[in-house]
Amino acid sequence: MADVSTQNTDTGMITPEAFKDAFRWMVLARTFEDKISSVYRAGKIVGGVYVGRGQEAFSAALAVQLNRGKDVYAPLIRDMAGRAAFGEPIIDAARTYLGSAKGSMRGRDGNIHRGSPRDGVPAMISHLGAMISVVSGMLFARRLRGQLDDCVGAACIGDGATSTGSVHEALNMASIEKLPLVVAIANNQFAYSTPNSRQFACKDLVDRAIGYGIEGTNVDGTDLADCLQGFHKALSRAKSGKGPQLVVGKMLRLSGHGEHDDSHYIPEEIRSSGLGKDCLAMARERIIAEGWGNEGSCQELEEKATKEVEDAILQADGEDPPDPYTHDWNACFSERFRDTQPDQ
Amino acid sequence: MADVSTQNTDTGMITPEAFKDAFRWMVLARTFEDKISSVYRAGKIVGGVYVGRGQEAFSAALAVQLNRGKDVYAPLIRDMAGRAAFGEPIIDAARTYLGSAKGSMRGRDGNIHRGSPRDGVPAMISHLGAMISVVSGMLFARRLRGQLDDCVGAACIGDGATSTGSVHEALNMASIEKLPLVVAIANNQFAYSTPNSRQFACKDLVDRAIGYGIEGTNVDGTDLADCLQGFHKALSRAKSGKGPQLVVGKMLRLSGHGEHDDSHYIPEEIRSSGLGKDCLAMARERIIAEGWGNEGSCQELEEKATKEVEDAILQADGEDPPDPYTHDWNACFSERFRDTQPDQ
Amino acid sequence: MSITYLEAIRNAQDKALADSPDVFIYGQDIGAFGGAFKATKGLHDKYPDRVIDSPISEDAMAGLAIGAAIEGMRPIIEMQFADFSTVAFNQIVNQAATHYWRTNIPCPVTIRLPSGGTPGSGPFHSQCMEAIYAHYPGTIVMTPATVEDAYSMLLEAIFTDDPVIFCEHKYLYYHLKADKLPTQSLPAESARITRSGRHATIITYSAMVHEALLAADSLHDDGYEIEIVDLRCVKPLDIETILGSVARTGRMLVLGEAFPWGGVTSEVISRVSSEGFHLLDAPPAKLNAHDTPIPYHPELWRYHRPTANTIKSAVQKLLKD
Amino acid sequence: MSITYLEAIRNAQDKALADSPDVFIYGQDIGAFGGAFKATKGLHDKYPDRVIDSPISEDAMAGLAIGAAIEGMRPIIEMQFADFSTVAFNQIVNQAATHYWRTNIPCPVTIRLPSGGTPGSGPFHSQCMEAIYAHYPGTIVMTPATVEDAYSMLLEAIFTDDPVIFCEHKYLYYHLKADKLPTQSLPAESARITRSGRHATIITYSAMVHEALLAADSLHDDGYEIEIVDLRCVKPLDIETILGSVARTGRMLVLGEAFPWGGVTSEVISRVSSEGFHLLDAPPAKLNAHDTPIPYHPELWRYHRPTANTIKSAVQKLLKD
Ligand SMILES: Cc1ncc(C[n+]2csc(CCOP(=O)(O)OP(=O)(O)O)c2C)c(N)n1
Ligand SMILES: Cc1ncc(C[n+]2csc(CCOP(=O)(O)OP(=O)(O)O)c2C)c(N)n1
Ligand SMILES: [Mg+2]
Ligand SMILES: [Mg+2]
Repeated sequence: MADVSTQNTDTGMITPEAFKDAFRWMVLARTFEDKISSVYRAGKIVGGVYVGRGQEAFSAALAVQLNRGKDVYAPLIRDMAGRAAFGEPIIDAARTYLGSAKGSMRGRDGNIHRGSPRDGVPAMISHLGAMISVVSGMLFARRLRGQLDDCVGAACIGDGATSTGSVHEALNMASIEKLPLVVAIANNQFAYSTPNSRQFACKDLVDRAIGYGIEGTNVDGTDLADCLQGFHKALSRAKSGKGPQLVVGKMLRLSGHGEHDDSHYIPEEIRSSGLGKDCLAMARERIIAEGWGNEGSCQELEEKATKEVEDAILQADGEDPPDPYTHDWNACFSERFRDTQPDQ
Repeated sequence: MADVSTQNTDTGMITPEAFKDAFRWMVLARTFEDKISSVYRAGKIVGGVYVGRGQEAFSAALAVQLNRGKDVYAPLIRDMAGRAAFGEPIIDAARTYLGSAKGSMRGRDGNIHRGSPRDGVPAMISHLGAMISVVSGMLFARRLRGQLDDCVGAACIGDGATSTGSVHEALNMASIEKLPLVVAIANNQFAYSTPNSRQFACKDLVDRAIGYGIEGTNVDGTDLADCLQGFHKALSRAKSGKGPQLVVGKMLRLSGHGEHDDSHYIPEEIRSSGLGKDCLAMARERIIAEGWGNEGSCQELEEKATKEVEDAILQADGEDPPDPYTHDWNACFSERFRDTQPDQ
Repeated sequence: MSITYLEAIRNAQDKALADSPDVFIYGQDIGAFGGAFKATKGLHDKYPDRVIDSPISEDAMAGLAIGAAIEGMRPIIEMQFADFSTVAFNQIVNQAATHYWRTNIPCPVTIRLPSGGTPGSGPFHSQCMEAIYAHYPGTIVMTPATVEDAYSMLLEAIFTDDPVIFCEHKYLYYHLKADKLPTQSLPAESARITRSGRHATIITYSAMVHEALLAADSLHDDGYEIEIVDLRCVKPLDIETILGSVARTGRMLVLGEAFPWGGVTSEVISRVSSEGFHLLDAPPAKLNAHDTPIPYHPELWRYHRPTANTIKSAVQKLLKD
Repeated sequence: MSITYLEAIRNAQDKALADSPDVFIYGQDIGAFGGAFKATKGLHDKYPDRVIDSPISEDAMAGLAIGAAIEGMRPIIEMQFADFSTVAFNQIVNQAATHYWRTNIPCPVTIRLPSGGTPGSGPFHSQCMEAIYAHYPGTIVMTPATVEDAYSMLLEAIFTDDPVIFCEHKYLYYHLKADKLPTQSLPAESARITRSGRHATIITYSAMVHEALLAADSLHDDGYEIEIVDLRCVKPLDIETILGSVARTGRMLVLGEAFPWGGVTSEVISRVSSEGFHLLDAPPAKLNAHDTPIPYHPELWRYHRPTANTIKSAVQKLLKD
């Protein structure tokens, strides 16, 4: 278990405040995703629902240490907790899932594909691995403009995405350009149904870092404090000009790939191993054990989250869907280059 | 300098015979490429000429240990020596450069893009990195058919190609499939004009192997014995079920990227360093120094090569170019699926 | 008994695996899990060595298949969604499609692309990429619209000696049912007159055949007999059958779900206009999706793609010309 | 003084870099070396931080440019050859081209594609990929045929807020010369009547404009006045100018160097047949390269692509129809 001192020092120790802050977003994310799953099961969501159950610690630990409006944060499939921690309003998640026209994607894309580039959150495309070089580009632009300061970019991927050529090219390029980039790999043991054993054959995924000449850290993805510390170290290094950082967290995906998937293929053996521990329950226990809070304060937090989530979903559900007849059907920004094809 | 005993033992030592055998192909390759460069400068070749000057040892050392008709060998740009060592008839090189219709590519592709898949030599496409997974597929097929035995596949790339996503995906997949694949990286310090420093930022390229869980070896690409030994080890390991092997050779490209390029951008400092040594001259010196041959026997070899090359080029030059009017303009094998477009 | 379009695809693969030891399937989650859409369900159990889970490496998946095909195998690559084949684009169009031409050695790979829109799938799980692959010399591109075709054409694809891009439509996977699988069938390279008519022809393929049928039903009530040509194979095009139909009706709407610039619809109009100009009694018409990425929201999606209603309007306009 | 097509491209980049600190160029060997074709020669010296050598990573090159564009920069990516952009295909069509539509934030990247055949370049250094990129919503595809257009259109591309695929033709790099660079020019989205005529129109773009001019010269000697429309921008198409020309001549040959299935030629024929059917006095004709990969050998290459001779024959046939 990683060290959590009561003082934030230069050695990368994490304060109880940081721990509790991250915990708060974890609770909110879990609450939201539990709710959205039940909405999905009630048939009220078209398309898929992909949740981050079991990965909230790893996800929140990174984002809680970033600054919205300054840093870049590129979440992936299972980063509801990180999104919340980075300041994404919960209503945007609800709107995007429920298809409100007011969501940031205006009905054009859904669920986890939402983003808000002007706030530093690029909107992911589905093709795995493709977002890392985009984050690099955002940092590269800031540096060229002399606006990089100590800002940092973070990009999240899964174990499966590490097999894409995109990830390789992006990590290598970021290292050559010595960009302040942190790449977080959530190794949740599976890519959809595919286990690590069919995804890579190296001893430890973090060893990929060596091949790019970047620094790599392993953290226990079920342990919030360890995640906080690992990311703290990586972010500090990135900011101090040490180039890209790789942080690999190990945990188990405590859900199906999507809510349509019962994940029967996950062996009981892994489920009951240390990897299968629930980071949220563990963080809660620790808060109580350390006396940073108690059962009551935790419950209060949970109830507040429930209320916030229910309000958001209620609100989004009551909003209008996009209207195709008034919708702006233009793929190009430049009016003079818009196609004059007769309307289809 | 690597050990060359007079006995081939299990420890991977290399015999003088192997050394001399490889040397012979190196001489042939250098002779051919010097000649083809002068033919190019005389304006008799359309398209580019890309030579392997300085890389003959690394190239031949691999291929001389492979068996044509059994193993798979995927040469790249600078593998004239390896091609010859693997049994590619010198006349095919001459025909492909000079545009004879009798070349293996029948005028459809040229220069280094020649190949003969039925002999185990896939015909490269230009897109760097794309051939490794093809070699994997050839091995994979043989294994599925129970015909793999102790055959091995080798794929050659340069330092620049290591930045492609293709190479990453292929190495990772080959490792998962535990294929008997040897990937040879000729790190000649430059990719066209781009130095290593703009190509990767890891300490040692061979460290990429760790990230794939495969074995990696560095060899001195200017030292034939070291190359022979490195590849011997890698090939033995691959054949004995140890999975893919990475062999990285360091040397300098002793030519331009193509013969159109004067390589003015290569700093004198590198040229005069150990990397800039000419592997061919060094191998020749060693043969004489060890008494495995003498000035006379070396000259004889060189004269034989000159004659062979001149004959081949004379022959190819006298052959007819492809005739577009009798040419078979069909991109599909299946007649029934050929397009019925009116002739363009 | 009834069988779905998806089951037909599974059955065709099962038969191919049974009939030839040269066939194998490589793709993400297609092993024990049976694939994202269950197109390979149960096949790993039957052929454990030949139904293989791949890492998420589309470029290397295609490369591996090409290498095996060069050696005489008949690999099938399942892309999890057609959209992800963009990452394997280079291997498909530059390595596979050129291979026979460059080396005289055929490259019999089949690339299965689960294609097309379904509600809520959004811009990256809905694409129709047939035109992209068809543009390149050396490819065959199939777009089956029926359960029977899904079966027989996939078998033909697998045993064809050229690279076949097999665009199977996800919307049809579960929606479309047939009584049984065919034992005999129209060759894959032939188009089919799905419905005969005399006032106009709708030329289309894949899921749009069914939208066209609905539109034709509705136009029938208005007294028009609309002929429907199902292209089946979009490259090569069966131009005789197309021209034959246009000769009968004199009017043609070419209909596709893909993006409007270029593509199958433009190619068909171009061919017919060049080769059958005098058969046309009215300007050829074209209907595609709107020129934007494919929207996620069902309300937008339904408007973005052609539907029975918009097809009907387009035909009505065509009939007035 | 005379200036080549290649120098025009270099000058346009020089001007863009000088005019705006938001412009930078990223590509293989484009720094001190000045690029495989010398399109950036001297620029690294002038703008050392903004003319940057890239590793051989086309996907990441495009990704980096997209990220920078989202931040408001105006990156230019030089692909060493158009053919290698296949490896960046996904980032271009799925990330860049969809970005504005998805997020309302424009993505002003310019992707320079050294395109088209030259003798001895072979199947992988000769391709014309305009149709591939034009198929996708959200792209603008420019194909300049003159020195002046290479200059002015590249400047427009760089300062346009959408992704522009800039297909510059390698055959024209050194062959084509002009006296000076333009100060004023036709907007990039407009086609140009390069030569006026009345017996038939050849609609074409890029290097083929010059083959068409040769054919037209030769037909002039036979008493025919052939109009030539240079599309300049293949997406969007300037359909008014195209229809205007066809209205004058009644006959149209659409000419392109790219592969025959689909593509610009089919799209133009499709548009004109649909929108200007009654302007046509004869079936529209089409001329492309042969339907095989592009051959290396000059003897084969010259036969593979359209030339003044085959264009002339096609027009003669068209005039008889
Ligand atoms: C290039 C590409 N290929 C395939 C897919 C389909 N796909 C979506 S998620 C997924 C599994 C991802 O696994 P991992 O990266 O481990 O992330 P996790 O789902 O476990 O969080 C796959 C194969 C994709 N999105 N992109
Ligand atoms: C994907 C791709 N991008 C760009 C090129 C253009 N290109 C051909 S050779 C070359 C340099 C290759 O360098 P390296 O891999 O080190 O091999 P070397 O030439 O040094 O033997 C480049 C950039 C290519 N062939 N493929
Ligand atoms: Mg995973
Ligand atoms: Mg090199």
